[in-house]
Amino acid sequence: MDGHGLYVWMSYLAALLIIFGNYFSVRSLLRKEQKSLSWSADKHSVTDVADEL
Amino acid sequence: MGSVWVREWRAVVRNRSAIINPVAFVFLGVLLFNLGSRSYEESFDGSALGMLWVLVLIANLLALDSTFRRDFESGLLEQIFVSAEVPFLILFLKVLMQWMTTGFLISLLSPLLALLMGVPYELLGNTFVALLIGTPTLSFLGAIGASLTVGMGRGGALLALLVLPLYIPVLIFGVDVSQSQSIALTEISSLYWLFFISLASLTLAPFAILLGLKISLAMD
Amino acid sequence: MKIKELWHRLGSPRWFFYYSGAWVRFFGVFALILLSVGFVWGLLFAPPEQYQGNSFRIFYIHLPAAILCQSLYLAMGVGGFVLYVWRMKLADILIAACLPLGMSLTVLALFTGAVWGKPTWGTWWEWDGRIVSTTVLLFLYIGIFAIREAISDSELRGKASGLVAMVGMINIPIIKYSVDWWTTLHQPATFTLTEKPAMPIEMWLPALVMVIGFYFFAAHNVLTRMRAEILRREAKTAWVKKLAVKMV
Amino acid sequence: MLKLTDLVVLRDEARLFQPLNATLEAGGCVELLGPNGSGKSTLLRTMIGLHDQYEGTYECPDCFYQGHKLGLDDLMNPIENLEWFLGLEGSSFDEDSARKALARVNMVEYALVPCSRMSQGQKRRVSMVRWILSKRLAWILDEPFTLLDATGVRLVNELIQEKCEAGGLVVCATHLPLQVQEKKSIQLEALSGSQV
Repeated sequence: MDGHGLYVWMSYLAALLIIFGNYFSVRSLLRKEQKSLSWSADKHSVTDVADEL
Repeated sequence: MGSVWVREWRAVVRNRSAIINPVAFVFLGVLLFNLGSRSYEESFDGSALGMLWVLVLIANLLALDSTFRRDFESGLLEQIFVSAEVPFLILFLKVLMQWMTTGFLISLLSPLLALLMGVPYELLGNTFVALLIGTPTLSFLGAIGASLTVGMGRGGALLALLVLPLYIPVLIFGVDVSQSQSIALTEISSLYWLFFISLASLTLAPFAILLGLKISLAMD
Repeated sequence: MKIKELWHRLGSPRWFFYYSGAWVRFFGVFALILLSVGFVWGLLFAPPEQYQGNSFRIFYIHLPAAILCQSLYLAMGVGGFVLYVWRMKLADILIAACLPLGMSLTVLALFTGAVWGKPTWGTWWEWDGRIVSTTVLLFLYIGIFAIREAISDSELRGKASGLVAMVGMINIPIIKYSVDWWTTLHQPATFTLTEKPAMPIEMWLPALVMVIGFYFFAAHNVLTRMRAEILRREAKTAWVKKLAVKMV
Repeated sequence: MLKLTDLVVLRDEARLFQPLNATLEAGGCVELLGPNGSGKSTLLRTMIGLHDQYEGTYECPDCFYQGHKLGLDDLMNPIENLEWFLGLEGSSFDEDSARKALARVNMVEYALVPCSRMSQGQKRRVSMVRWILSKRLAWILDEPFTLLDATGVRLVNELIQEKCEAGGLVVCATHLPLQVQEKKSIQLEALSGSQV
């Protein structure tokens, strides 16, 4: 890449880093919420919740 | 309404340190700037004016927190929101008074300050006009930040972060007007801009200040 | 009438959660396709630029990042407006969801700008109008972030950050204009390489693919973050509990 | 007339107490009892519009509000403070009635002394003058007995009694039961945690 390779790769790597960083942070956030929800659903019995609905 | 004006005026006059501090700060800043960087051989290159404007910005920033602080902590502010027919006008007045003790006073003394900074005589008039038109914006935009941070014990750094980016246009246009060769409105468009920003912030900022203070009062 | 109804339903987190699911998948799939195509195209197949050579490939990253960080701030400002006019809690969730992505894309735009500047202008940093405005934008983002950190009550936090976002949104054009004004005063524009009007189609097409891909990615990212936040806030409501029972 | 219908106050999206229903006609007085943290102050602040996270509805006439913060400017003397406050309310001010009211709370010799030189209890007394002079139909008082001596406490009760007899309306959050002839009581129970 006629001597500019370092700069180009640096930019693309930074972009990948930020895209994947955001993607995984959001995914883990969603997982965490789902996990805590299913945990609390476990704790209440299912019929208990059904009563509230 | 008259008694409200009287009270605001009294509050300013009796709180002498609030009047002296900003002006003293700018003078000290000018002193330090000269000790730190001025070299007498060089001719005037405009950076002194920029420095003066930065000092005015910071002086205003330092005085911002006190715009509502005393009234908030003593409970006057909640009385204003509960009892007043139009809190809007009173808040407008408060910010105006804050401007009187910072921007207005500094503008009045600006010829002296500018001379101390080595600004040539021809530019003293421009500097005065630019400061007079530009500084209300600083107070009104700054008061938006102050209205949001007044409920937090010490919001100093946060206030600077919120407010300083908004000061950029005033700094740029203000310095430009100060440096211009003539003061005729038709010849410098930056003066138009300074006017426009000033009028816009005078009319729009009070609404944001009102909302900000409501948030701070609800935090209490 | 129908639009009004739709608008109010959109304000309900529950309705939003149900209907955003399909959109998230849609945006996710297309973001993946477009970004993969765009990355490979920009990196390997797009022709080198006449003067800048291969360093022009940075443009394919820099442009979408710079566009997106402004769009996301705009979204936050609009969110603030909606929050005040319709008192929609979803708008606060939107602001919170745009913040991390917008901030990181602003950093990316600044970083790629600097990396691009080194081979083309010979310097990492230049006090150029666009760079300065982007830096200011970063500080505006940090301001919103800081005020959200400083307020503990969730409703007031939303209102305060919405107000700051609105004030910022109104000020951004003025700041941009003033900074441009300042640059033209202090240094005649020496580099206008990106603004050459006649960019060949082989060069702007990958840029277009990247911009759309970034938009889709942002939509996916923001919507998913909003969904997670809705689950957290509404954890005690019946519909989320019902959802949780289904998930077990 | 004051009317609360299924009113619940929220703080950080959590309910502070069970839904409240209450009506109070003019001439009535209600005391709001409850342990610390049960939401008394927040309920009062909701009624005057300083706090706007709530469910249910309420109707509240034009109010005078006395919160924990006294609303006196330390740089001003009582007369100046009163002049400002009445100007704020839009009612007229004359110095005679102000001095008479100051005499009532036993602070007349401090009429021209800046509030910064008073003790906390004395400031409390000065703030009570505002209740007397306020033209508003309703008083919303948040723990008015704080920092007052025995005569002060008696005075507060007397003032509330007079306000009710004059056809006013008083809502008072307190830990010390009011000593007035007719009153309603609302007992707030703190809810444990976030039951939305």
